[in-house]
Amino acid sequence: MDVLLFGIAKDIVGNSEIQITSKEKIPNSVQELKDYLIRKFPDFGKLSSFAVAVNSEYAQDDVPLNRNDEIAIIPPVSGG
Amino acid sequence: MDVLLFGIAKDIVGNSEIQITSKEKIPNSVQELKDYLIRKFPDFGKLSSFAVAVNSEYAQDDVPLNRNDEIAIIPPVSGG
Amino acid sequence: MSKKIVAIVDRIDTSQVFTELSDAQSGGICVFVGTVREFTQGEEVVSLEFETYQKMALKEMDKIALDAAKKWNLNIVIIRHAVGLKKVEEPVVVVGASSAHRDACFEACRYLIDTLKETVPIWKKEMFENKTVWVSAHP
Amino acid sequence: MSKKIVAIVDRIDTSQVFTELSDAQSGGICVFVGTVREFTQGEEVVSLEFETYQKMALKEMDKIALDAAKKWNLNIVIIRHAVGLKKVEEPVVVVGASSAHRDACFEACRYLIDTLKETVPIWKKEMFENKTVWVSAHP
Repeated sequence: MDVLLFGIAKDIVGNSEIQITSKEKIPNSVQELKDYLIRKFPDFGKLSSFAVAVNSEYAQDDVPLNRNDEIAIIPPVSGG
Repeated sequence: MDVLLFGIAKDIVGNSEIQITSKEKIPNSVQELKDYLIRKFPDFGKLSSFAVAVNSEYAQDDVPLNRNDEIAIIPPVSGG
Repeated sequence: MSKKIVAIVDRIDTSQVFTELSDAQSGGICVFVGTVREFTQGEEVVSLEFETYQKMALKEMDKIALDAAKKWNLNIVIIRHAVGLKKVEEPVVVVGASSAHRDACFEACRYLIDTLKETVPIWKKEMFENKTVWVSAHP
Repeated sequence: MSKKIVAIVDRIDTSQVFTELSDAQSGGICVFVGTVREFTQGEEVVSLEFETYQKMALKEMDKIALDAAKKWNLNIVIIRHAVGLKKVEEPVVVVGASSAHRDACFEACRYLIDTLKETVPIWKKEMFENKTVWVSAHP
Protein backbone atom coordinates (compact mmCIF):
# COMPACT_ATOMS: atom_id res chain seq x y z
CA MET A 1 0.00 0.00 0.00
CA ASP A 2 1.37 3.40 -1.06
CA VAL A 3 0.57 6.53 0.90
CA LEU A 4 1.25 10.01 -0.52
CA LEU A 5 2.64 12.65 1.82
CA PHE A 6 2.41 16.44 1.61
CA GLY A 7 3.56 19.47 3.57
CA ILE A 8 4.78 18.71 7.05
CA ALA A 9 3.83 15.03 6.68
CA LYS A 10 6.58 14.75 4.08
CA ASP A 11 9.07 16.35 6.48
CA ILE A 12 8.06 14.03 9.34
CA VAL A 13 8.61 10.91 7.26
CA GLY A 14 11.51 12.32 5.24
CA ASN A 15 9.95 11.19 1.99
CA SER A 16 7.00 12.04 -0.28
CA GLU A 17 5.59 8.52 -0.02
CA ILE A 18 5.34 5.64 2.44
CA GLN A 19 5.15 2.08 1.23
CA ILE A 20 3.46 -0.25 3.69
CA THR A 21 4.50 -3.74 2.68
CA SER A 22 2.81 -7.00 3.57
CA LYS A 23 5.58 -7.71 6.07
CA GLU A 24 3.60 -5.32 8.29
CA LYS A 25 -0.10 -5.46 9.11
CA ILE A 26 -1.69 -3.47 6.28
CA PRO A 27 -4.23 -0.90 7.63
CA ASN A 28 -7.80 -1.79 6.66
CA SER A 29 -9.40 1.56 7.38
CA VAL A 30 -8.58 5.24 7.65
CA GLN A 31 -8.54 4.90 11.44
CA GLU A 32 -6.07 2.01 11.28
CA LEU A 33 -3.83 4.01 8.94
CA LYS A 34 -3.85 6.98 11.32
CA ASP A 35 -2.97 4.70 14.24
CA TYR A 36 -0.18 3.09 12.20
CA LEU A 37 1.33 6.49 11.35
CA ILE A 38 1.23 7.80 14.90
CA ARG A 39 2.82 4.59 16.18
CA LYS A 40 5.58 4.61 13.59
CA PHE A 41 6.15 8.40 13.45
CA PRO A 42 5.15 9.90 16.81
CA ASP A 43 5.43 13.45 15.35
CA PHE A 44 2.09 12.86 13.59
CA GLY A 45 0.55 12.88 17.06
CA LYS A 46 1.86 16.41 17.63
CA LEU A 47 0.04 17.94 14.64
CA SER A 48 -3.07 20.08 15.17
CA SER A 49 -4.88 17.38 13.20
CA PHE A 50 -4.46 15.40 10.02
CA ALA A 51 -6.90 13.94 7.54
CA VAL A 52 -6.71 11.10 5.07
CA ALA A 53 -7.85 11.36 1.47
CA VAL A 54 -8.93 8.26 -0.42
CA ASN A 55 -9.01 8.66 -4.18
CA SER A 56 -8.55 12.40 -3.71
CA GLU A 57 -11.59 12.85 -1.45
CA TYR A 58 -11.56 13.47 2.30
CA ALA A 59 -12.37 10.15 4.01
CA GLN A 60 -13.93 9.58 7.43
CA ASP A 61 -12.20 7.27 9.92
CA ASP A 62 -14.46 4.30 9.13
CA VAL A 63 -13.77 4.29 5.38
CA PRO A 64 -12.14 0.99 4.34
CA LEU A 65 -8.86 1.07 2.43
CA ASN A 66 -8.14 -1.01 -0.63
CA ARG A 67 -4.81 -1.75 -2.22
CA ASN A 68 -5.66 0.15 -5.42
CA ASP A 69 -6.92 3.28 -3.73
CA GLU A 70 -4.90 6.44 -4.04
CA ILE A 71 -4.28 7.26 -0.39
CA ALA A 72 -2.85 10.56 0.87
CA ILE A 73 -2.13 12.16 4.22
CA ILE A 74 -3.54 15.68 4.48
CA PRO A 75 -1.94 17.68 7.31
CA PRO A 76 -3.65 20.98 8.33
CA VAL A 77 -4.17 22.93 5.11
CA SER A 78 -2.97 26.53 4.90
CA GLY A 79 -3.68 27.81 1.40
CA GLY A 80 -4.87 31.29 0.58
CA MET B 1 -28.05 84.17 -6.98
CA ASP B 2 -26.86 81.33 -9.25
CA VAL B 3 -27.96 77.75 -8.64
CA LEU B 4 -26.24 74.82 -10.38
CA LEU B 5 -28.40 71.99 -11.66
CA PHE B 6 -27.52 68.35 -12.30
CA GLY B 7 -29.20 65.20 -13.54
CA ILE B 8 -32.97 65.37 -13.67
CA ALA B 9 -32.94 68.85 -12.09
CA LYS B 10 -31.33 70.12 -15.27
CA ASP B 11 -34.03 68.45 -17.36
CA ILE B 12 -36.82 69.92 -15.20
CA VAL B 13 -35.52 73.45 -15.60
CA GLY B 14 -34.22 73.00 -19.15
CA ASN B 15 -30.89 74.53 -18.22
CA SER B 16 -27.79 73.72 -16.17
CA GLU B 17 -28.20 76.85 -14.04
CA ILE B 18 -30.93 79.06 -12.60
CA GLN B 19 -30.32 82.72 -11.95
CA ILE B 20 -32.57 84.18 -9.25
CA THR B 21 -32.49 87.92 -9.76
CA SER B 22 -33.41 90.57 -7.25
CA LYS B 23 -36.68 91.17 -9.10
CA GLU B 24 -37.80 88.06 -7.16
CA LYS B 25 -37.52 87.43 -3.45
CA ILE B 26 -34.06 85.86 -3.07
CA PRO B 27 -34.17 82.70 -0.88
CA ASN B 28 -32.39 83.22 2.42
CA SER B 29 -32.04 79.57 3.41
CA VAL B 30 -31.94 76.09 1.93
CA GLN B 31 -35.59 75.61 2.92
CA GLU B 32 -36.61 78.81 1.14
CA LEU B 33 -34.71 77.75 -1.97
CA LYS B 34 -36.48 74.39 -1.99
CA ASP B 35 -39.85 76.11 -1.61
CA TYR B 36 -38.98 78.52 -4.39
CA LEU B 37 -38.03 75.67 -6.75
CA ILE B 38 -41.15 73.63 -6.06
CA ARG B 39 -43.35 76.72 -6.56
CA LYS B 40 -41.70 77.68 -9.80
CA PHE B 41 -41.07 74.16 -11.20
CA PRO B 42 -43.72 71.83 -9.73
CA ASP B 43 -41.85 68.76 -11.11
CA PHE B 44 -39.32 69.17 -8.26
CA GLY B 45 -42.16 68.14 -5.94
CA LYS B 46 -42.51 64.85 -7.80
CA LEU B 47 -38.92 63.71 -7.13
CA SER B 48 -38.17 61.04 -4.50
CA SER B 49 -36.24 63.78 -2.72
CA PHE B 50 -33.68 66.43 -3.47
CA ALA B 51 -30.88 68.02 -1.51
CA VAL B 52 -29.08 71.32 -1.70
CA ALA B 53 -25.30 71.66 -1.58
CA VAL B 54 -23.72 74.88 -0.35
CA ASN B 55 -20.06 75.28 -1.30
CA SER B 56 -20.04 71.65 -2.40
CA GLU B 57 -21.23 70.24 0.95
CA TYR B 58 -24.68 68.85 1.72
CA ALA B 59 -26.62 71.55 3.60
CA GLN B 60 -29.50 71.11 6.04
CA ASP B 61 -32.73 73.08 5.50
CA ASP B 62 -31.83 75.75 8.06
CA VAL B 63 -28.49 76.67 6.48
CA PRO B 64 -28.49 80.33 5.37
CA LEU B 65 -27.62 81.20 1.77
CA ASN B 66 -25.27 83.99 0.78
CA ARG B 67 -24.85 85.57 -2.60
CA ASN B 68 -21.28 84.31 -2.99
CA ASP B 69 -22.00 80.72 -2.04
CA GLU B 70 -21.76 78.03 -4.69
CA ILE B 71 -25.25 76.57 -4.53
CA ALA B 72 -26.28 73.33 -6.27
CA ILE B 73 -29.39 71.20 -6.46
CA ILE B 74 -28.65 67.52 -5.81
CA PRO B 75 -31.46 65.26 -7.05
CA PRO B 76 -31.40 61.60 -5.85
CA VAL B 77 -27.90 60.31 -6.57
CA SER B 78 -27.45 57.07 -8.51
CA GLY B 79 -23.74 56.46 -8.99
CA GLY B 80 -22.08 53.07 -8.80
CA MET C 1 -3.77 54.47 5.43
CA SER C 2 -0.56 54.94 3.46
CA LYS C 3 -2.12 55.76 0.07
CA LYS C 4 -5.51 56.99 -1.13
CA ILE C 5 -6.64 57.24 -4.74
CA VAL C 6 -9.89 59.12 -5.38
CA ALA C 7 -10.76 60.03 -8.95
CA ILE C 8 -13.41 60.76 -11.55
CA VAL C 9 -12.29 59.49 -14.94
CA ASP C 10 -13.58 59.04 -18.46
CA ARG C 11 -12.65 55.39 -18.67
CA ILE C 12 -11.89 52.83 -15.94
CA ASP C 13 -8.84 50.63 -16.48
CA THR C 14 -9.23 47.55 -14.30
CA SER C 15 -5.91 45.98 -15.27
CA GLN C 16 -3.80 48.00 -12.81
CA VAL C 17 -6.10 47.97 -9.77
CA PHE C 18 -4.38 45.16 -7.88
CA THR C 19 -0.97 46.61 -8.57
CA GLU C 20 -2.17 49.97 -7.23
CA LEU C 21 -3.53 48.31 -4.07
CA SER C 22 -0.55 46.08 -3.41
CA ASP C 23 1.91 46.78 -0.63
CA ALA C 24 4.24 44.81 1.63
CA GLN C 25 2.04 45.25 4.74
CA SER C 26 -1.07 43.80 3.09
CA GLY C 27 -2.11 40.17 3.03
CA GLY C 28 -5.49 40.84 1.44
CA ILE C 29 -6.94 43.04 -1.29
CA CYS C 30 -10.67 43.27 -1.96
CA VAL C 31 -12.02 45.06 -5.02
CA PHE C 32 -15.54 45.67 -6.29
CA VAL C 33 -16.19 46.70 -9.88
CA GLY C 34 -19.63 47.88 -10.98
CA THR C 35 -20.39 47.28 -14.65
CA VAL C 36 -23.25 48.06 -17.03
CA ARG C 37 -25.80 45.28 -17.01
CA GLU C 38 -27.77 44.46 -20.15
CA PHE C 39 -31.17 44.17 -18.51
CA THR C 40 -32.84 46.19 -15.77
CA GLN C 41 -36.19 44.87 -14.59
CA GLY C 42 -36.52 42.90 -17.81
CA GLU C 43 -35.86 45.83 -20.14
CA GLU C 44 -32.84 45.93 -22.40
CA VAL C 45 -30.44 48.76 -21.60
CA VAL C 46 -28.66 50.22 -24.64
CA SER C 47 -26.26 52.37 -22.66
CA LEU C 48 -25.86 54.43 -19.50
CA GLU C 49 -24.78 57.99 -19.13
CA PHE C 50 -23.12 59.25 -15.95
CA GLU C 51 -23.00 62.86 -14.95
CA THR C 52 -21.37 64.37 -11.87
CA TYR C 53 -20.89 67.50 -9.83
CA GLN C 54 -17.18 66.84 -9.88
CA LYS C 55 -15.90 69.17 -7.18
CA MET C 56 -18.41 67.88 -4.65
CA ALA C 57 -18.14 64.25 -5.80
CA LEU C 58 -14.39 64.23 -5.16
CA LYS C 59 -14.93 65.76 -1.71
CA GLU C 60 -17.53 63.12 -0.83
CA MET C 61 -15.36 60.28 -2.17
CA ASP C 62 -12.49 61.60 -0.12
CA LYS C 63 -14.65 61.58 3.03
CA ILE C 64 -15.71 58.00 2.35
CA ALA C 65 -12.08 56.86 1.97
CA LEU C 66 -11.06 58.63 5.18
CA ASP C 67 -14.06 57.27 7.10
CA ALA C 68 -13.25 53.74 5.95
CA ALA C 69 -9.65 54.16 7.11
CA LYS C 70 -10.96 55.26 10.52
CA LYS C 71 -13.27 52.25 10.81
CA TRP C 72 -10.78 49.63 9.60
CA ASN C 73 -7.02 49.22 9.53
CA LEU C 74 -6.40 49.80 5.82
CA ASN C 75 -3.19 50.33 3.89
CA ILE C 76 -4.43 51.58 0.52
CA VAL C 77 -7.89 52.70 -0.58
CA ILE C 78 -9.15 53.34 -4.13
CA ILE C 79 -12.41 54.94 -5.23
CA ARG C 80 -12.66 55.66 -8.93
CA HIS C 81 -15.83 56.48 -10.86
CA ALA C 82 -16.31 56.93 -14.58
CA VAL C 83 -18.50 59.55 -16.24
CA GLY C 84 -19.93 59.87 -19.73
CA LEU C 85 -21.53 57.27 -21.96
CA LYS C 86 -21.00 53.62 -20.99
CA LYS C 87 -21.99 50.52 -22.96
CA VAL C 88 -23.03 47.11 -21.64
CA GLU C 89 -20.17 45.32 -19.77
CA GLU C 90 -18.09 48.48 -19.36
CA PRO C 91 -16.85 49.17 -15.82
CA VAL C 92 -18.33 52.32 -14.28
CA VAL C 93 -16.94 52.23 -10.75
CA VAL C 94 -14.09 50.53 -8.94
CA VAL C 95 -13.59 50.58 -5.18
CA GLY C 96 -10.97 48.62 -3.28
CA ALA C 97 -8.94 48.34 -0.12
CA SER C 98 -5.88 46.46 1.06
CA SER C 99 -5.20 45.38 4.64
CA ALA C 100 -3.11 43.01 6.70
CA HIS C 101 -6.02 40.57 7.16
CA ARG C 102 -9.00 39.90 4.95
CA ASP C 103 -11.83 40.91 7.29
CA ALA C 104 -10.89 44.58 7.08
CA CYS C 105 -10.58 44.81 3.29
CA PHE C 106 -13.84 42.91 2.67
CA GLU C 107 -15.84 45.04 5.09
CA ALA C 108 -14.23 48.27 3.91
CA CYS C 109 -14.84 47.46 0.25
CA ARG C 110 -18.53 46.88 0.93
CA TYR C 111 -18.71 50.12 2.91
CA LEU C 112 -17.01 52.07 0.10
CA ILE C 113 -19.51 51.06 -2.58
CA ASP C 114 -22.60 51.25 -0.33
CA THR C 115 -21.71 54.74 0.89
CA LEU C 116 -20.70 55.96 -2.57
CA LYS C 117 -24.14 54.99 -3.86
CA GLU C 118 -25.80 56.94 -1.05
CA THR C 119 -23.86 60.17 -0.94
CA VAL C 120 -21.66 60.88 -3.98
CA PRO C 121 -23.29 63.33 -6.41
CA ILE C 122 -23.23 61.20 -9.54
CA TRP C 123 -26.31 60.57 -11.63
CA LYS C 124 -27.04 57.69 -13.94
CA LYS C 125 -29.37 57.92 -16.92
CA GLU C 126 -30.47 54.61 -18.38
CA MET C 127 -31.03 54.64 -22.11
CA PHE C 128 -33.50 52.06 -23.37
CA GLU C 129 -34.67 51.58 -26.95
CA ASN C 130 -37.57 54.03 -26.59
CA LYS C 131 -36.96 56.07 -23.45
CA THR C 132 -34.38 57.42 -21.03
CA VAL C 133 -34.71 57.28 -17.23
CA TRP C 134 -32.79 59.09 -14.48
CA VAL C 135 -32.29 56.25 -12.01
CA SER C 136 -33.88 56.70 -8.54
CA ALA C 137 -35.25 60.16 -9.39
CA HIS C 138 -38.87 59.23 -8.83
CA PRO C 139 -40.53 57.22 -6.05
CA MET D 1 -23.26 29.97 -13.49
CA SER D 2 -22.26 30.45 -17.12
CA LYS D 3 -18.48 30.11 -16.66
CA LYS D 4 -16.18 28.64 -14.01
CA ILE D 5 -12.41 28.97 -13.89
CA VAL D 6 -10.59 26.76 -11.38
CA ALA D 7 -6.82 26.49 -11.63
CA ILE D 8 -3.48 25.91 -9.92
CA VAL D 9 -0.82 28.04 -11.55
CA ASP D 10 2.81 29.00 -11.10
CA ARG D 11 2.16 32.71 -11.27
CA ILE D 12 -1.03 34.74 -10.76
CA ASP D 13 -1.74 37.45 -13.31
CA THR D 14 -4.19 39.91 -11.75
CA SER D 15 -4.44 42.15 -14.79
CA GLN D 16 -7.03 40.04 -16.59
CA VAL D 17 -9.28 39.05 -13.67
CA PHE D 18 -12.00 41.64 -14.23
CA THR D 19 -12.08 40.93 -17.95
CA GLU D 20 -12.47 37.21 -17.18
CA LEU D 21 -15.32 37.92 -14.76
CA SER D 22 -17.14 40.42 -16.95
CA ASP D 23 -20.37 39.56 -18.75
CA ALA D 24 -23.46 41.34 -19.97
CA GLN D 25 -25.71 39.92 -17.22
CA SER D 26 -23.52 41.17 -14.39
CA GLY D 27 -23.74 44.53 -12.66
CA GLY D 28 -21.19 43.65 -9.98
CA ILE D 29 -17.85 41.87 -9.76
CA CYS D 30 -16.11 41.20 -6.44
CA VAL D 31 -12.55 39.90 -6.29
CA PHE D 32 -10.26 39.02 -3.41
CA VAL D 33 -6.51 38.67 -3.89
CA GLY D 34 -4.32 37.20 -1.17
CA THR D 35 -0.73 38.44 -1.22
CA VAL D 36 2.46 37.74 0.73
CA ARG D 37 2.73 40.01 3.74
CA GLU D 38 6.12 41.14 5.00
CA PHE D 39 5.50 40.49 8.70
CA THR D 40 3.71 37.69 10.51
CA GLN D 41 3.33 38.17 14.25
CA GLY D 42 6.15 40.69 14.19
CA GLU D 43 8.64 38.47 12.36
CA GLU D 44 9.93 39.35 8.92
CA VAL D 45 8.94 36.84 6.25
CA VAL D 46 11.53 36.35 3.52
CA SER D 47 9.33 34.25 1.27
CA LEU D 48 6.55 31.68 1.24
CA GLU D 49 6.44 28.35 -0.45
CA PHE D 50 3.17 26.73 -1.49
CA GLU D 51 2.76 23.05 -2.15
CA THR D 52 -0.39 21.23 -3.25
CA TYR D 53 -1.94 17.85 -3.85
CA GLN D 54 -3.06 19.09 -7.22
CA LYS D 55 -5.59 16.48 -8.26
CA MET D 56 -7.49 16.78 -4.99
CA ALA D 57 -7.06 20.56 -4.75
CA LEU D 58 -8.71 21.06 -8.14
CA LYS D 59 -11.58 18.78 -7.10
CA GLU D 60 -12.10 20.72 -3.86
CA MET D 61 -11.88 24.08 -5.64
CA ASP D 62 -14.45 22.85 -8.14
CA LYS D 63 -16.81 21.86 -5.31
CA ILE D 64 -16.43 25.29 -3.71
CA ALA D 65 -17.27 27.06 -6.98
CA LEU D 66 -20.32 24.83 -7.54
CA ASP D 67 -21.50 25.25 -3.94
CA ALA D 68 -21.20 29.03 -4.23
CA ALA D 69 -23.25 28.97 -7.45
CA LYS D 70 -25.92 26.98 -5.59
CA LYS D 71 -26.02 29.45 -2.70
CA TRP D 72 -25.99 32.63 -4.81
CA ASN D 73 -27.07 33.64 -8.28
CA LEU D 74 -23.64 33.96 -9.93
CA ASN D 75 -22.64 34.37 -13.56
CA ILE D 76 -18.90 33.68 -13.47
CA VAL D 77 -16.71 32.26 -10.70
CA ILE D 78 -12.90 32.20 -10.54
CA ILE D 79 -10.67 30.35 -8.06
CA ARG D 80 -6.99 30.40 -8.90
CA HIS D 81 -4.14 29.51 -6.54
CA ALA D 82 -0.42 29.78 -7.10
CA VAL D 83 2.20 27.24 -6.01
CA GLY D 84 5.94 27.43 -5.58
CA LEU D 85 8.09 30.15 -4.07
CA LYS D 86 6.45 33.57 -3.54
CA LYS D 87 8.11 36.79 -2.44
CA VAL D 88 6.61 39.65 -0.41
CA GLU D 89 3.76 41.45 -2.28
CA GLU D 90 3.28 38.65 -4.81
CA PRO D 91 -0.32 37.44 -5.26
CA VAL D 92 -0.86 33.84 -4.16
CA VAL D 93 -4.59 33.39 -4.57
CA VAL D 94 -7.39 35.12 -6.46
CA VAL D 95 -11.08 34.35 -6.01
CA GLY D 96 -13.92 36.27 -7.60
CA ALA D 97 -17.53 36.20 -8.69
CA SER D 98 -19.82 38.26 -10.88
CA SER D 99 -23.56 38.65 -10.41
CA ALA D 100 -26.49 40.85 -11.40
CA HIS D 101 -26.49 42.62 -8.00
CA ARG D 102 -23.66 43.26 -5.59
CA ASP D 103 -24.91 41.35 -2.54
CA ALA D 104 -24.39 38.01 -4.27
CA CYS D 105 -20.85 38.63 -5.54
CA PHE D 106 -19.64 40.07 -2.20
CA GLU D 107 -21.03 37.19 -0.16
CA ALA D 108 -19.86 34.58 -2.66
CA CYS D 109 -16.35 36.04 -2.82
CA ARG D 110 -16.04 35.85 0.95
CA TYR D 111 -17.35 32.28 0.93
CA LEU D 112 -14.86 31.26 -1.77
CA ILE D 113 -11.78 32.39 0.13
CA ASP D 114 -13.00 31.25 3.56
CA THR D 115 -13.85 27.77 2.30
CA LEU D 116 -10.68 27.47 0.23
CA LYS D 117 -8.65 28.13 3.37
CA GLU D 118 -10.53 25.37 5.21
CA THR D 119 -10.68 22.55 2.70
CA VAL D 120 -8.31 22.86 -0.27
CA PRO D 121 -5.15 20.74 0.15
CA ILE D 122 -2.56 23.48 -0.24
CA TRP D 123 0.21 24.00 2.30
CA LYS D 124 2.13 27.15 3.04
CA LYS D 125 5.65 27.18 4.45
CA GLU D 126 6.82 30.50 5.85
CA MET D 127 10.52 31.18 5.45
CA PHE D 128 12.00 33.52 8.02
CA GLU D 129 15.64 34.55 8.33
CA ASN D 130 16.51 31.65 10.64
CA LYS D 131 13.69 29.10 10.41
CA THR D 132 10.88 27.70 8.27
CA VAL D 133 7.37 26.98 9.57
CA TRP D 134 4.52 24.98 8.04
CA VAL D 135 1.58 27.27 8.80
CA SER D 136 -1.18 25.83 11.06
CA ALA D 137 0.57 22.46 11.38
CA HIS D 138 0.92 22.63 15.16
CA PRO D 139 -1.56 23.71 17.87
